[in-house]
Amino acid sequence: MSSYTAEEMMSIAAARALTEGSSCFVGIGLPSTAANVARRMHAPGLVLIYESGCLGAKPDLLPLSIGDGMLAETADSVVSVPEVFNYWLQPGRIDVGFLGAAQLDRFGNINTTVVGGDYTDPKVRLPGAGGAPEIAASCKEVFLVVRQSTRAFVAELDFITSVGHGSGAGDRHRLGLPGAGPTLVITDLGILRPDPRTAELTLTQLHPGVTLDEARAATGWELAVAEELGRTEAPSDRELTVLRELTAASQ
Amino acid sequence: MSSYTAEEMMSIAAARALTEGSSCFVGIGLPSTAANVARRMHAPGLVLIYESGCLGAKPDLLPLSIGDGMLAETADSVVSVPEVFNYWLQPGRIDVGFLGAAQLDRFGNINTTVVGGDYTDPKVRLPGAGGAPEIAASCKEVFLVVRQSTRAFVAELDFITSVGHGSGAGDRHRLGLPGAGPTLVITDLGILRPDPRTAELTLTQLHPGVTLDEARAATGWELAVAEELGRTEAPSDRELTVLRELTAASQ
Amino acid sequence: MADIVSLREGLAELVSDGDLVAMEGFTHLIPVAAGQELIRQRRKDLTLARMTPDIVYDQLIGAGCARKLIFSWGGNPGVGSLHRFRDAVEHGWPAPLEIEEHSHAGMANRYVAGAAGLPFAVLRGYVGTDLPKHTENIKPIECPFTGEQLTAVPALNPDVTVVHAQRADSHGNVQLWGITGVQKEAVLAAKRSLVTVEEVVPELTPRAGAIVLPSWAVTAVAEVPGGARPSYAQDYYERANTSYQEWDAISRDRERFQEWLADQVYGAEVKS
Amino acid sequence: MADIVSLREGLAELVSDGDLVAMEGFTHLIPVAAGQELIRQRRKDLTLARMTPDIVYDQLIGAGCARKLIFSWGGNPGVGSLHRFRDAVEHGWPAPLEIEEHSHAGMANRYVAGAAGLPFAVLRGYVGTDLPKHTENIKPIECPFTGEQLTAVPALNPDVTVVHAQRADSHGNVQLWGITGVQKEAVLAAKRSLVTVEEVVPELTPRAGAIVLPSWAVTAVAEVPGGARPSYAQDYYERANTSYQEWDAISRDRERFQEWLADQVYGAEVKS
Repeated sequence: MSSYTAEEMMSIAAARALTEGSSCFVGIGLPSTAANVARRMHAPGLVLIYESGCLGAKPDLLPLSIGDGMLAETADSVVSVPEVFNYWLQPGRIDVGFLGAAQLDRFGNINTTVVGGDYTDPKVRLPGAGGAPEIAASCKEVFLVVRQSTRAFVAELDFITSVGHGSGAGDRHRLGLPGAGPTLVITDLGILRPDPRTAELTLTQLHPGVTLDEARAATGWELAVAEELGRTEAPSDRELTVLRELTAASQ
Repeated sequence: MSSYTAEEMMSIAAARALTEGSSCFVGIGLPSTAANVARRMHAPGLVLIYESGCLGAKPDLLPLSIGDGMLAETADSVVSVPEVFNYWLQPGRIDVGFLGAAQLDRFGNINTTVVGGDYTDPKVRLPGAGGAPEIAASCKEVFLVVRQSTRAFVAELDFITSVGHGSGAGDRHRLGLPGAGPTLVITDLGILRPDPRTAELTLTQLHPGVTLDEARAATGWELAVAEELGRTEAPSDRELTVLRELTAASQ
Repeated sequence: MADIVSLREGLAELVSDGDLVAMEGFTHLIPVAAGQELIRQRRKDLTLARMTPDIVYDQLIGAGCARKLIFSWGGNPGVGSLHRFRDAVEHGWPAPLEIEEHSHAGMANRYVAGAAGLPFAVLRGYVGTDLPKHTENIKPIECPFTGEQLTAVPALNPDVTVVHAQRADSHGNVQLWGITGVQKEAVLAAKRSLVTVEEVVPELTPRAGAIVLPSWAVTAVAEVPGGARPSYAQDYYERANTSYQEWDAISRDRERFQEWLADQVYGAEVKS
Repeated sequence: MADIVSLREGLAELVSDGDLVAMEGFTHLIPVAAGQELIRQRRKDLTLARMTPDIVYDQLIGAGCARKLIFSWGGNPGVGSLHRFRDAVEHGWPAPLEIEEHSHAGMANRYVAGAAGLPFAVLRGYVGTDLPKHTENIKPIECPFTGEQLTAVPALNPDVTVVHAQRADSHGNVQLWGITGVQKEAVLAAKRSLVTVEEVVPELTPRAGAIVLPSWAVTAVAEVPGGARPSYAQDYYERANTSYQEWDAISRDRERFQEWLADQVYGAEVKS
């Protein structure tokens, strides 16, 4: 088995989570890489939806933006931006929404807006919401992909851009959010899932070679850990080959 | 000058009312005939809009339905039915709406729903509203084309399907209806326009050979008559030729 | 992913007595064959929704399949009345027909809300007309920013929507072009959907003016060549205008209509 | 009917200081040349609306043309930050920038309401987020049929919308294809509009996936070949991904940005 990077482990873990025939709302970067690896491995019928309006895009290479011409040219249908949000995302037609985050809290709520200071005079101004609030609200479930560190995994968000499980179990229902919210958080250290009782993100799996102490140290709150902590299977040669060929071809 | 029918006089009077470069929401039958005569006469740049979604249709023949393939094939753009109502009609982009009516009252309100009995047990069930209520509300102005008779020109409508001037001057504004409403009613006997002060339909013009008594007798209320009652110019040979060629070619 | 089925199987599977069924197609691509198959399957108590009931619903109403009609314009386009519809409303034959009546803009927006997963849509419509007096499904709504009063209509979410299209590929992706009407919204608003198509082809090629309904947004596809006759399918066949005129005579008389029903529907071969 | 104008004339005529200007194009067909011409004309106090501010607004903000930004995602796609935008928000350079921030769904629906002549749009959005705390332009609204609570956003009606398209005919009918984004809504929502195009052709030929903005819905058209660079115009040229990376370096530093401005904008030849 080859050696691999933490980034590669994340991409492959994310790809594995996507099931054949499901539909997936993908942003650029790691989500798009993972979805396109999944299409080449176990999920050739995965339906990729980009917020630029491309439904069922089948890119040969990794797109560099969510609006690459390749996505439009290979899509089953290209619709307007209002239509992709109103007719496709909002009614809950899309199985999985893939999101990243600058900050994330123990209930999977997300900040991609500002860090530090206050909203009108922030220390760091981030890009903002984009499609995320409604992806987080309306996809049947949400997968988050975030590098684990105390800067990203914070006890309290500086801004709630997109809602995960709010302040805990039952909160999504109270807010009227139709989807199940974050069911999976993939980091460079392991995998977290919401506790079915409390909705708190719980470490259920560590990637090969990562220790529980490392995961705890990279978390800005007292990390909940599953009773039976699993170990992620290392990337197979085939997975690495597919990922690397795709990445290399896209340079 | 040739002889001509009352129907031909109506079509030609309606065609004359359409000005070059304006946009016109047309239904099937006489409005469509009039609009297509106007395009061949003085208004080659008239923009025809059909509720089937055809914007800028340029039919060679008279369509038999508002959704003929010819309309789609010659249109500048074919849009969905929701789009034609929401993006094109509703914001008041269309200059003239052309409507017919089974019944019409002195303020140009229209019934195309039921006649006699009551709504749940009508004597005659008519087709209903179609696009008319919103055409009447939102076009910059409305032209009505109705054969004048006491059956059609009634003192009281059995049902208000589409609003003309409501119960009189100022009523459209009170109701929040953006367009000017019916500014012209073309019948087989003459032409009526709303009185600028009261909004009551007032006979301003008689077609050639028609007497004021005939017009009064064909009206179910006491017909208001303009102080200076005009006389419609008879159809010219060229107008009749264009109309008849178009009609003949469309058989 | 849409299943490729026969028309008979598809409708038997998807449509039950009492369902709210929408069959759309604005002059173009009217799913007439599917309507006749519903008559043949003797579906009952349907609530039928359609902007322009046209011949297809005149037949279903006359055959006694409908309990209620939700519509915005009930005429025989270019000809005159829908006599079976009128007979049901005016004389309760063959059964009373409850009606819920809208404007085109209102009906279109009911489907838009349904497709968008919203409980209602907002429009400038109906104001000053008698339509709101006869249904609970037209209500005023106030703009929370300007205070202006507008009109709301509720989402229309059919149990089943049936439409006709030019073609589908073998995966069940559906392509239609020309006048596309309100079909996308009607399909997306529905719990289940059946699309009849002129032909199933190995692969869809891009076409100007075409829209595609992806396979995963459609329940079933049935190949039914000529399935829109006597309406038309652009680039396949023209509208049979004489059939619309003939329908006037057939439908005007109950007996003649019943003969037509026996010969042309119950007695006819199933299309696919 | 749209006038065919030069970019310089068109913008001078249509855009005044203090206007609310929307420039749309979702990754594809971004009207970059028009943005730079606005800088060259030294427009001031603009309220700039755009879902994804991108390089085009980073340049306008850095050049001091903007007073306020209405947006939903302010990054350099595939690269990182928009440094001029960040510098304005974080340090008020070259001037403080008021911001009004939405989600993509909210911005898209603000244009939809604008295009539809409605004062507001309804969506399932923003619930539970901190976004509504910072603007009056996100409010709850109740469904008059179900009582369910949803979110309303007001119509966005720009004084001027500027978009780029592949081509127009000599009458000013505009055709664009590929990813068409929110351009139709942005143009229809605006009081006035300017469309820059790759080329003016004698006649538009139908094309798969194309939409047409009829001449009578557009104020002016200007031929500006390459007017979307470094973004792309499908079937004309590709996205210059390296320019987006280079912009990161140029925009990171105030001095280097100002040199770029002097050389590439103020000192550059007017495009048409």
